[in-house]
Amino acid sequence: MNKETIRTGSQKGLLFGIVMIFLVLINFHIMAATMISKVLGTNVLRGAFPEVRFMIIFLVIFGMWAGWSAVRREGSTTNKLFEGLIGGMTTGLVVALFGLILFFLLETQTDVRRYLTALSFASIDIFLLGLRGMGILTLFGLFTLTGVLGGALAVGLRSQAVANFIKKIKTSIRNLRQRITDSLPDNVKKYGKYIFYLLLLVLLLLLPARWGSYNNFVFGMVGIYVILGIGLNIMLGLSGQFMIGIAALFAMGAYSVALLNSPFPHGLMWGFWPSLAVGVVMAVIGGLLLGLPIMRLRGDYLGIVTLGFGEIIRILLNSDLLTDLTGGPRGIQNIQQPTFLGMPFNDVSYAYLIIIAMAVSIFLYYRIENSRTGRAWLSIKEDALVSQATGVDVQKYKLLALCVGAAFAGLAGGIFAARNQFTGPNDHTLMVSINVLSVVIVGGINSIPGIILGSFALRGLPELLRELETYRLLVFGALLVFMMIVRPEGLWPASRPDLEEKGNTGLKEDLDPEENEGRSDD
Amino acid sequence: MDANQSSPPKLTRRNYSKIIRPIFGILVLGYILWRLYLVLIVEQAYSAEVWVRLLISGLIIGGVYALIAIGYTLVYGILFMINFAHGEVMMIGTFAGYFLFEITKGINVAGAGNPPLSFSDAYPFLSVILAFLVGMTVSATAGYFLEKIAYRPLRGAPRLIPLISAIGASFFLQNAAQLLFSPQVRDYANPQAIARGSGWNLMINESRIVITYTGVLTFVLSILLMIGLYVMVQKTKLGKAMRAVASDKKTAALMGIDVDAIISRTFIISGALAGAAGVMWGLHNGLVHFYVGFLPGIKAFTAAVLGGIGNIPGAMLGGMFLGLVESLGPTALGISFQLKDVIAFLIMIVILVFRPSGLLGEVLSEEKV
Amino acid sequence: GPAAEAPEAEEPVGVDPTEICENDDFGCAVIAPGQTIKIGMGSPMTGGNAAFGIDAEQAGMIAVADAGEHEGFQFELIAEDDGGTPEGGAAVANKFAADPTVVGVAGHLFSGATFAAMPIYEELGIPMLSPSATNPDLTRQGSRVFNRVPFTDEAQGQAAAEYMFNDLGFRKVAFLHDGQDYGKGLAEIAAATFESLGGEVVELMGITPGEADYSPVLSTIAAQSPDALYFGGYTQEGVVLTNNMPTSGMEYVVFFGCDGTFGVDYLARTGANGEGTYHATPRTPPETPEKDGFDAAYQERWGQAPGELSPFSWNSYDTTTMLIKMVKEVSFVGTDGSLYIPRGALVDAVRNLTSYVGISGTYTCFPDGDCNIEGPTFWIVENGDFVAVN
Amino acid sequence: MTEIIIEAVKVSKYFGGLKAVNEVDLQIPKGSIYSIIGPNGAGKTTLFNCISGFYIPETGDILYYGTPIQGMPTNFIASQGISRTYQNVRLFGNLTAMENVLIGLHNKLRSNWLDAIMHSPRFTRENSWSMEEAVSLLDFVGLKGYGDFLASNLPYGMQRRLEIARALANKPRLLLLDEPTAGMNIQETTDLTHFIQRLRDELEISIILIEHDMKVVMGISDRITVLDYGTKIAEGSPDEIQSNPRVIEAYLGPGGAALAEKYRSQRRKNNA
Amino acid sequence: MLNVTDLNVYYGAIHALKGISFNLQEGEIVTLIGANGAGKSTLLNTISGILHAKVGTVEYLGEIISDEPAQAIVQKGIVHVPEGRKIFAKMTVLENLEMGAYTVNDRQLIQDKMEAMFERFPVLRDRKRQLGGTLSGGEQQMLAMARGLMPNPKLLLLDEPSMGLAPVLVEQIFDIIQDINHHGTSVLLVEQNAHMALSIADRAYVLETGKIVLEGHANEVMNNPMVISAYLGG
Ligand SMILES: Nc1ncnc2c1ncn2[C@@H]1O[C@H](COP(=O)(O)OP(=O)(O)OP(=O)(O)O)[C@@H](O)[C@H]1O
Ligand SMILES: Nc1ncnc2c1ncn2[C@@H]1O[C@H](COP(=O)(O)OP(=O)(O)OP(=O)(O)O)[C@@H](O)[C@H]1O
Ligand SMILES: [Mg+2]
Ligand SMILES: [Mg+2]
Repeated sequence: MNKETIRTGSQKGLLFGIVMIFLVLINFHIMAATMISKVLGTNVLRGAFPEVRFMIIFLVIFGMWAGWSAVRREGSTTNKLFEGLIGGMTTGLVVALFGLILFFLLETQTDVRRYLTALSFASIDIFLLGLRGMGILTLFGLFTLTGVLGGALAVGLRSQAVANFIKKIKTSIRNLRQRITDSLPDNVKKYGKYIFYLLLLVLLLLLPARWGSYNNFVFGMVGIYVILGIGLNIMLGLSGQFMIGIAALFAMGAYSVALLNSPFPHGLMWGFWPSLAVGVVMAVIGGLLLGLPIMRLRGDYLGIVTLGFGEIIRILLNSDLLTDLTGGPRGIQNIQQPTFLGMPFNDVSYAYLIIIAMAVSIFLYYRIENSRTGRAWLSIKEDALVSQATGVDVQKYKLLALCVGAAFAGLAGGIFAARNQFTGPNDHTLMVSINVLSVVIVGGINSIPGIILGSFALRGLPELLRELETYRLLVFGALLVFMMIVRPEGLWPASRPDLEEKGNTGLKEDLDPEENEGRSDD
Repeated sequence: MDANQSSPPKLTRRNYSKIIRPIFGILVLGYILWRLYLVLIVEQAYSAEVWVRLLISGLIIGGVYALIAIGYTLVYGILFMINFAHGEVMMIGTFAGYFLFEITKGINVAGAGNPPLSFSDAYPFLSVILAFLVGMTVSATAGYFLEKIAYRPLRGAPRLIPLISAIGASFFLQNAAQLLFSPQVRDYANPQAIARGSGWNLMINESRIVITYTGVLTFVLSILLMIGLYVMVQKTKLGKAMRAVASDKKTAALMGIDVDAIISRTFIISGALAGAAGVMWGLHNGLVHFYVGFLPGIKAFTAAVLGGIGNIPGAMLGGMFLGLVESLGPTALGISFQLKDVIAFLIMIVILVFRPSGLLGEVLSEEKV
Repeated sequence: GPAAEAPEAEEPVGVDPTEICENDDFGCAVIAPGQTIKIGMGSPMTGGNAAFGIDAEQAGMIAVADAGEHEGFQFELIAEDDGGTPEGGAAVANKFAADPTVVGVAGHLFSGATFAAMPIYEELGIPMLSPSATNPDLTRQGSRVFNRVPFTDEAQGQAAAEYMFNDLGFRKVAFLHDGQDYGKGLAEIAAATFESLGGEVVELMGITPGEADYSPVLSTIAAQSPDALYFGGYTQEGVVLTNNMPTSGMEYVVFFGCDGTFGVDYLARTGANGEGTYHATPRTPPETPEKDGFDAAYQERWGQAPGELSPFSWNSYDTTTMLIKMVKEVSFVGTDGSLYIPRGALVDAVRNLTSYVGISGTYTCFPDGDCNIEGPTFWIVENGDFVAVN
Repeated sequence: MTEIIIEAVKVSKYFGGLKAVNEVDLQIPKGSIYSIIGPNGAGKTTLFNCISGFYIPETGDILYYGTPIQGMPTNFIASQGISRTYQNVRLFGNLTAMENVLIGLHNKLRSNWLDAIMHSPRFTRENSWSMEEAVSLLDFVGLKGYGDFLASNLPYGMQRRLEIARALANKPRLLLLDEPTAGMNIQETTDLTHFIQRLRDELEISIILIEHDMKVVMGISDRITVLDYGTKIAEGSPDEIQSNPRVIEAYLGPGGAALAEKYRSQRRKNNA
Repeated sequence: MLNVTDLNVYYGAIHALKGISFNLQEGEIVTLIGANGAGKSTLLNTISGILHAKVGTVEYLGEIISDEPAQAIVQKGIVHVPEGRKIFAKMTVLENLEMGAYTVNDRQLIQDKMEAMFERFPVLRDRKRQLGGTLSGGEQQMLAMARGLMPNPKLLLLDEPSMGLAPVLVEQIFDIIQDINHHGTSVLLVEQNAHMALSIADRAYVLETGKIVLEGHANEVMNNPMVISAYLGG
């Protein structure tokens, strides 16, 4: 036991103690105990409190975690146990002091919920394990004990033996995989990629019909964000234009479909497909109008202008000025459903529609990215000045990127509006733009698998987190920070393509520019 | 020599922005001038006192925007990142000040007045100072930990990565505040002496114009803080070290500057400014709730960019400008107040179209190659 | 309906559900023993409008607690966050639709979310009873499941304009709204009525919601020296407007609010500035023992007074309670011991609700789904309290 | 003599009060290697920037095949066959070497995004042609096998050569090289010198070279111009320049070999 | 004075320094030469604490400094003038010099030092209020040297100080290096201009792909046939 031991132990303990206090102040201990109780098969009604034993399980886990993290990598086993002990004890001390305050509140029946809403007497009582004064001591003891346990666990799991064991398992898994690939027939190996795509396709065809409307809805939301993400990626990832106003282009697609295919305000009723086409065109026009004046802007200046553009569009859609056209805050209702071969759409058909739209978007994206146009965009992103001096018409290509990206946003918007049968200004707020931006970056810029993963993470995760009720966005925010710290390059980072092989046909031995002059300029 | 080689260059080449920019500028400016002409000269709908009132509220809100904007600009200048959670740091300061006033309101001072006065009524000056100290300290601490937890691990990552981390932090802080203090809207318990709405009366055209104490406090204090900060950044060793870190972290470290410490201090200062802005907000407007930082945050960010992001006087100018446009714009142009943000954003876009790096930003027309 | 009598048959064996459920348009929701009867609620619980959603949930929880057990089954309120947006509304509706034990929805709170959610419930026969969605178009969709208890804009707006013109004698009034569907509809109808009565509408304007200082707009309006300022919107903006008026040259102008600005929160936060302002509530005077009971229970359980978070605490309690009451009426215990709730019958029962006395008003649902078309009661603030004036 | 490919007539460029380039006249014969030397800050790079269109000169004309091109956008000037490299290497760092060269080929291709989506015959043809072309360019500058490396991961010397490959992809008639040997050792410098000569001899590209390494300059230049404080102080063949007293005073100094000898003798003295 | 043992440095997977050992005595000029990418800058960066070695130690005046952060190493008297000048572009010449003296707290000392620098580099005096970024390459190199000399270093690490400079300036720079050395500062010099570097150095090391392949007195190294063919162009 040395100074370092005490220092790390108490620092970590303090940290965990403070976190615990925070969790109690937002009533998260109740939530956690509820979750544990649900996992263990005892249902807890909304708004009711879980049994104390589940609370204890939560505290034990937390205390062990505190102990675990107080253990440093260096030092002897006893030292490590000490670190766990000190970590747990410090946590216990902090929590006990806090418990004392809570106990005081409980005893004097002081209601502080005007300031700290979560601190109801019931919640305090549960935290003190229903033991009132004794609860404080119990908490301290519990954390001290679990701190040592956590320390012991850390010692055990980080030991050489365990490391070897994990290594062995990893190798055997690798071997197994190797053996399986080896045993596969050659043509399976050769077409493995295609088999995978085929399976994916079958899965995508089967799932929507099977898994119910809620999953279809969530999946569709994810798909719409994939399309939006691809659109934004063309502007941001490929051509390097910091766009925070994609919601406006999204809105143009949505409102076009809404206006052209609903009874309000003109009863145009064009049908879904022509309206969708108009929506895409309108979004492109929007992108063009936005792009023309602001071509010279760069970086965050571009960002704030596009943000402004997004806000202007949203405010206008919502304003008294355009109420007759857009329904103002009321939005546009009763958007007609598309029909396909005379059959009206249901949730399954929408899922298919979105899958197809997604597939088309991905296809288009790949085609454009791996072309002269795509490379011109990338060079603009890297260094616009040099790009232009290398011969790229920077302004033209930037505009093109905005327009192509806008087309995707318009497509997403059109489908979105029709699927909800309603669209209003609240669907097109700044948060939408920010979400799309996050999708692209969390997933991995310029990476389609990344964008798909990002959409699942950003649109699917909050739905999964519904179990957490009001803690949903709190946890989501923390996860967002965590994801960026753990994988700053995105969930599935992009890599540059290998091209040298493609050009290595071995036909040409030396450079002869004149020979190809005629072929290139036609 | 083939024909292509010796043919002289063709000289017609269009430059879109060269054509579009003036058209766009003339359209927007023309519209604005025409509206101004209608409202100010043709209709003459408003008399002097209206303009004075608008000017006053514009200056006050502009001061607050400017103060928050400086926080954005400081951080941006050093890390080139948009600290999206800055508005939430301000929110935390607002809450800190709120609790301080609740406490000082709750303490009765023996022997002062009958019925006994509360501490904050008995010593308004002291409790306001305390509120600012507490608000600034708490926000500064929040800024410090925000950097340490959410941004420091991302040092060196591409610029957009910390932005997302900041968005995550912003969600977290907002929701944490909501869960801690409930989504309820509360008001600052101002000391009696500077109750909201009370102030000096000024008569113009026989109508009373109130120059509120809180407004004056807000305006004067924000100007003082800004000047202080500017002097600090330009003249002190810390300020110069901050600029050195801003321009090149590695080289700064080679000079013996502790880069991490400087960045931490930057966040502390920017947090303290946001905290001050938060307490001003509470004192002048009252409103305290978990979402209170969001709108001013976006506005201040806009102001910072408008002024030329990374540039401190630019942030001040941008904030004041935005405050004044928001307050005077709709009336001067005779447009609905619902569209005041449209006016503000439009004017901002026009300015940026013609000055692509903000009002006071570095002119990058000819970049060194 | 025929199912309504079912619970009265108190045989321990229960009723054979086959016939009733087969004849029901939407079939039956079956609650197995040990499961709860779930009432859904969709409301913004995060983001800028979170206060509305949290308040609705808290009030709904009290309602569920008050409901007690029914045939050995418990009620449970499942409040989900829809962010107030259409996108969120559809997500929540789909979530509820996937859970066969959700039998009714006390919501959604915001009109946009309600619009997007409605078709989904329509298909499954889940009745909705919104405490606050006021968009007039909602009840013009011909929906079988959608009902609501708040005023329609017509009911309140016209009455307010008439009251201002006839009873208070105002001739020049400025109308402001918060640019959201509730306030905007209200202010527009009030303004139109006021004009048709012969009054002068000096201004009809939207403001940006959520701001902390409205003195610029007030100063501008003050220049036209109106008698009163009518505001359609919620407490949040109402309070800021009221507090800004004295310093914006409107110290002699009357603030006339609506049911969105009525509540203790307004009183607490405007203080002296709030004196002499007008507000509105539904017809029934709110001072009933039931209301006092609710207020006490709410304060006790949540440490806050109802109305502090949003003006819809009471409406939310009422809608949840009404749904529970209807469920109790139409449900029956089947031969297998499960609770059966014929969905179609429940939908109809809610639609046929008559003279239900809640704590926020007396409700009768009309064929289009509007359950509150009686005129409002107006209140003036005197000595820090609301006093009814009609 | 031969045709003049590019000509500067009284070109001036100011930065605020500073006359970075001051009424400079220049005539570059087609097919020559022409060097510009001068002390740091003399305005050499600025002159390059004027020629390649980054800066618009305040006064004077830049005539390319007799036609003024000043004020034209840089991509247009590039499309006319003027390529350049940069003093501080400016590659597209996060793209591969191949991609860098392919972007250099931009002007030589015509297929647009629609072609790319539909994989039209034009696209397929151009695509395979450009790949081959890029590979052979990489080969030409000695980067064979490095095509799929990220440009920023290449060593400095290779980055310089990649920059030249990118410039060559444009099939320039005029190539502007700004201190191409900076940061290279003698061996590498010698290689590059040969390479530059090859460019001229094999591809008939005219070259303007900014360089501080006198060995390179004197070895391969046909003519040399010396700038000082933005003005031209001398022009002539390498021999004329080397013996020009003004140039020696302003720029050359006593010469590397002499200097090294000076130091060595000093040290011997110290050690003694 | 400086003792480097078995230094191994990685950039991700790239093994940039593969076991470098060398030393530098007080008062010496030691030069490192080597091709592009040999790892010279990496070595200097590791000594000055910008990079940290995976294996190996740097010992300075008997104290192991390889785990210290850069700012702490400056305090100990090692100053690194990095490759490519790295002037603070938006700060004036004066402020750049002040930053150089960041570790010095005595105002008077800074003032004197600054005066001394203006004596040595008169160009800088003329431009003291100009922004660093607008100086020409040569002026920037002077400024970088002056900035490095501000805290009176005991050991100066110079990374290619003559890069991109006009021949006259190269001469000046080497004069200055010698002069500094005469005033008691030890110098570790990285140069492409091997001729010059070897002519002022006491000892030299030759680096190739992360390893030291040759070491010895400057004269010996200069006469080594391998060096002559690769670096001196003989
Ligand atoms: N964008 C700019 N803004 C202001 N001054 C500039 C700019 N670009 C160059 N200068 C100034 O113009 C002068 C000439 O610069 P230039 O870069 O052309 O010199 P150079 O001859 O290339 O020198 P070196 O050999 O050091 O590269 C210098 O004094 C420089 O500071
Ligand atoms: N940041 C980096 N990331 C990855 N690899 C790097 C990085 N910096 C340098 N390298 C690699 O490390 C090796 C040594 O580089 P270093 O810069 O030390 O060489 P050097 O000897 O200084 O060369 P030069 O003469 O070009 O300055 C090279 O192969 C280089 O590509
Ligand atoms: Mg130059
Ligand atoms: Mg180097």
